[in-house]
Amino acid sequence: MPPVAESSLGVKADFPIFSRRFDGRELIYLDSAATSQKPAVVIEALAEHLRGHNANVHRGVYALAREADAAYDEARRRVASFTNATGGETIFTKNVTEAINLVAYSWGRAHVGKGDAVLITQMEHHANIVPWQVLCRERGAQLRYLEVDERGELSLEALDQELARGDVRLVAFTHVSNVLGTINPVAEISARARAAGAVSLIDGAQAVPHMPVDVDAIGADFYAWTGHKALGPTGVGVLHGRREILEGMEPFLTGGDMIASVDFYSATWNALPAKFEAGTPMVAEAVALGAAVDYLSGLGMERVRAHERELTAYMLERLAQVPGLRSVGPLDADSRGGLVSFTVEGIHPHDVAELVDRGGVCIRAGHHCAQPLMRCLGVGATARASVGVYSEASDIDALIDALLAGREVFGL
Amino acid sequence: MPPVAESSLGVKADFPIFSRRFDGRELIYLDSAATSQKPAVVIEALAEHLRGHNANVHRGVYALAREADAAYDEARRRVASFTNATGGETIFTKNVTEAINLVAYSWGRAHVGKGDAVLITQMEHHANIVPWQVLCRERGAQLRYLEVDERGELSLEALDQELARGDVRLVAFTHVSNVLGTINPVAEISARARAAGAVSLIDGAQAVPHMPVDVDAIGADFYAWTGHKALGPTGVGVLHGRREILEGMEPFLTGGDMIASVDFYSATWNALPAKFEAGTPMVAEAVALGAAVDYLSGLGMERVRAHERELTAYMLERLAQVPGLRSVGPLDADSRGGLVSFTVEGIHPHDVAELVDRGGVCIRAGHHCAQPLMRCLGVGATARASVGVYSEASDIDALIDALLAGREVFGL
Amino acid sequence: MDDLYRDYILDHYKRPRNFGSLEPHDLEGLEHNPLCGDELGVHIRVKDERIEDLRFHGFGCAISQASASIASEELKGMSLREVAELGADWMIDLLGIPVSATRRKCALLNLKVVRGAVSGDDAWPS
Amino acid sequence: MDDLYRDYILDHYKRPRNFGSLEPHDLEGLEHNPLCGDELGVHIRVKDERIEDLRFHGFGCAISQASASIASEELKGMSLREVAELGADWMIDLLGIPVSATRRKCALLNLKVVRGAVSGDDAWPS
Ligand SMILES: Cc1ncc(COP(=O)(O)O)c(C=O)c1O
Ligand SMILES: Cc1ncc(COP(=O)(O)O)c(C=O)c1O
Repeated sequence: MPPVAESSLGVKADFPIFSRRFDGRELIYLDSAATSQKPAVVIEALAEHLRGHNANVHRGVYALAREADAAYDEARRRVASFTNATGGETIFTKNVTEAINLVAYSWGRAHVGKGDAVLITQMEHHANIVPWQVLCRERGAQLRYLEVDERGELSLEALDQELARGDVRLVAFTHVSNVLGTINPVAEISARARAAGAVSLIDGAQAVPHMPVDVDAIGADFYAWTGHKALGPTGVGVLHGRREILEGMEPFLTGGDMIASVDFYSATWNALPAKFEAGTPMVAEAVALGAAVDYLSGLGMERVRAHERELTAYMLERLAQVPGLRSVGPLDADSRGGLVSFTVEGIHPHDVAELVDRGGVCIRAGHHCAQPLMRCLGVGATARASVGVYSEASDIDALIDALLAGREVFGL
Repeated sequence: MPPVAESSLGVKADFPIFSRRFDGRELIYLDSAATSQKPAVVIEALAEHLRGHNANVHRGVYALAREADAAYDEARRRVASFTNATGGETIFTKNVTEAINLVAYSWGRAHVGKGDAVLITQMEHHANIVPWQVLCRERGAQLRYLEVDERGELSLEALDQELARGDVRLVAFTHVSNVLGTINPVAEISARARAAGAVSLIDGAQAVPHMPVDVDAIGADFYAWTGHKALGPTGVGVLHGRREILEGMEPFLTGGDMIASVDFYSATWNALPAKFEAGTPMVAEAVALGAAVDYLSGLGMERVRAHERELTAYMLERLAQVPGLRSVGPLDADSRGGLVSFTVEGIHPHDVAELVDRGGVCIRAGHHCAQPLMRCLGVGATARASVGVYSEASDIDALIDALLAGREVFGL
Repeated sequence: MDDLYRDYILDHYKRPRNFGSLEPHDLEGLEHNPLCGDELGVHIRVKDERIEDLRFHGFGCAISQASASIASEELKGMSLREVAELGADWMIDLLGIPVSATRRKCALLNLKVVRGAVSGDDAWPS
Repeated sequence: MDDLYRDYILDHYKRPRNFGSLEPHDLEGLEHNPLCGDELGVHIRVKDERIEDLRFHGFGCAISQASASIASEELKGMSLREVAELGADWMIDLLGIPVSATRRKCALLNLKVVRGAVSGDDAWPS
């Protein structure tokens, strides 16, 4: 089947890593769900900040410090407006994991107690599971799971039943599953949580880099995502939060920049968002993330989504041709993000990844930090291929060839 | 007085920012205690990692992922051996503030309770004050301060008296004061804390970038520092910790990478150091910090210290010539790091900084995140000039000229 | 002549008007500038819903002290309603010097304190 | 021929020796590979301070399964003392294929389980 019209955005040349050769071969990178590659403009923004505008923020009166302040503020504005999150506060964290922990520690310890429940789903990443396990154990609360059905989807009726029990204080769920690919009905879930008096938190790590996301329209109380998956550098994540809730919360990390004043035995807190950004922030990384979202906006997130949808449809179709291959998650590309997890009969996923690497193809194998979901799926691990803005249909052809060759190595 | 022999290491050209001009003028940067400037090799290491070796760590089987893993591991090795901290574990955090909070949350909540005390000093940065205030309030413990004497130093006798009370569980103190410049006798304090059964934590933010530091020889239980002050990028900090203590601690941030296995209702933790590094780490930043410590080792930390000591002596001498100027901290350069805080009679420190900026000189003014110390000193704020490896005697001459010109603007 | 440190700014800094305390007073406020640890407080006496008299106290830089001093002369006699509606521009215009983003906080500290005292609104300026 | 997936490796993977459970047993161990969620357990029967018999169970990749299978044949009859001293090199040599840093954990998983069962040392290899 010939690659379809939108199956390439023609931007590979923007990403320096694709000019590298591995044993003389091109890089075929189908692991964007783990981390994205970075366009030259992002790397250059990072380097240029450190090269020419570096100073500590928030405190200096000299020209260079004013430049650093302005760059950091501007990065926050860009990042907030990229997902239309300007109705709330935007806090920079080191990754989405810290963002979720921030909410678990600061909001959770004050609002979740005995007799309360935290509701998450069976398709969460460990980052959206373990902090709630720890919180519930510490506070004597109950952790409950919303089931994933055989299509790999959540049921809104099941959600209503859970909420009807009246004890749910928080609903935490992923926007897009990093294993199943499922795109969840996040606005509906947030609205139902709110109607039931529960706070909502969305893990947008796999959504923001790949589709238009309108945080204000979705209406969750917290929406978190991570820079390195969105063409940004490592070391920076984002937490969007409703202002009233953040204002009522105690801080998480404490120290410099987040205080209004410090006495010997007590301190008062700075205004938002500084209250939640203790210590010197990842200024250069935030600036580079600002460049990343500008780059994505330049491509147009509708186009990015259309492109990745086409590639996913193509990938599902081609994978179905590989004997013994079973993919998980929704069947049609409209309901899923740009990744497909699968198993191959007779070859452990770890070996699948190793075998396709011989064809120069990079995919991931393992539990994808979603062990509870693996248990639900009845597998220990899967292989996963995932796309990004730079992916092309030919990458998927290479994957299929490598899979077929791998089967031969195993005598299948 | 002519600049002395070691008063320049002759490395300004290694730092791209010094080729910038501000309104046609050179940058005279005397704010290294807030953050250091970065040599080209560090910026290049950061960019090169993202350009050519970027993949998520710890999990991939393909060649690129192995490169990223190796680069991250190698960065940890370099950073640990730079301060001879190879006897314990080295954990990457986002800054020193997170490192201290990690200990306060994970060690503190388990080991500090009613009837216990946490001992800190009057010369701490807010990062080493507020986490202990929060811990002590939460746990019903007492926070006590070791006094700073009129020379700006701590007294070991006072320490012994505090420890003799028998309730001190933790002694947390700075290696070098970011306001007074005082170099504390960290090995002695650690040894006495240990002898008294207390755990010790050292904030090395102002020490590691400026002098030879031997973490194993100092013998504290925790030693923390921050990358951006040590020629590294923003977004990365370091916590060295004694293995037995870290092993006995519950994790701080939870999520991916820090688990051994995750069940629906419980999880087990990964081995050190991963247990304390939840989520995707700041890989590129750690790699760049590795390049920074290599650069510093190349200069030789003994030479760096000698250079900064000379500059500090020169600065103290020249500042004393400015009418109405009063500096704080130890009088001789041997007892202090490369910074001098001061006030000028008749000009608020904030205005001092603004006035010297007109001479192109960058210094900091304010409470330097040390409000309790400001109270002890009886001032609301000070101005602070601080040096780094790239500083030269002529920078100090420019500061003095600018100060004298500033006094004239104020009609003094 | 210096752009920022004009003669009248330095004059207000060195000899601030309406500084000290006012006892008894009807309203009071106190604010810190987290940037530099400066502190500014105000005492206000009210009569017929107007500021009859006021005094600032605390310490700060030339910009914050001069702002407070200059503003104090205008604030006397204003109705509380008017005061609650004073914006940043009013203060900056009154000050009459170019204020950088960093120094803006200094220039607006007194208005923040006064607004807080008069209307309890301590979120201003966001 | 493939470097890693040699015929004997694939043979041991597809038809692992000494797999299953052993009841009753004297020692047992279970480990996860956090990298990929693999699980490997062992049952050991001891006689005269020697491994009389053993069985592995669990699931994993070709490398971890083949390692367990190949090692199982050598482990039978070894004294517990000898087992406690087996190092990574022993296993890697026995496996006879080049093992990358990433796959090393797979190759050593069975020895980790056995050492844990025999000497309670679950920190190995650090
Ligand atoms: C002594 C000291 N401790 C802690 C810090 C906080 O460092 P960071 O902001 O990188 O966490 C600083 C610098 O700001 C410092 O000078
Ligand atoms: C759905 C989801 N949530 C959370 C994370 C964790 O992101 P990070 O490691 O950047 O904190 C990931 C990726 O690893 C993810 O896919």
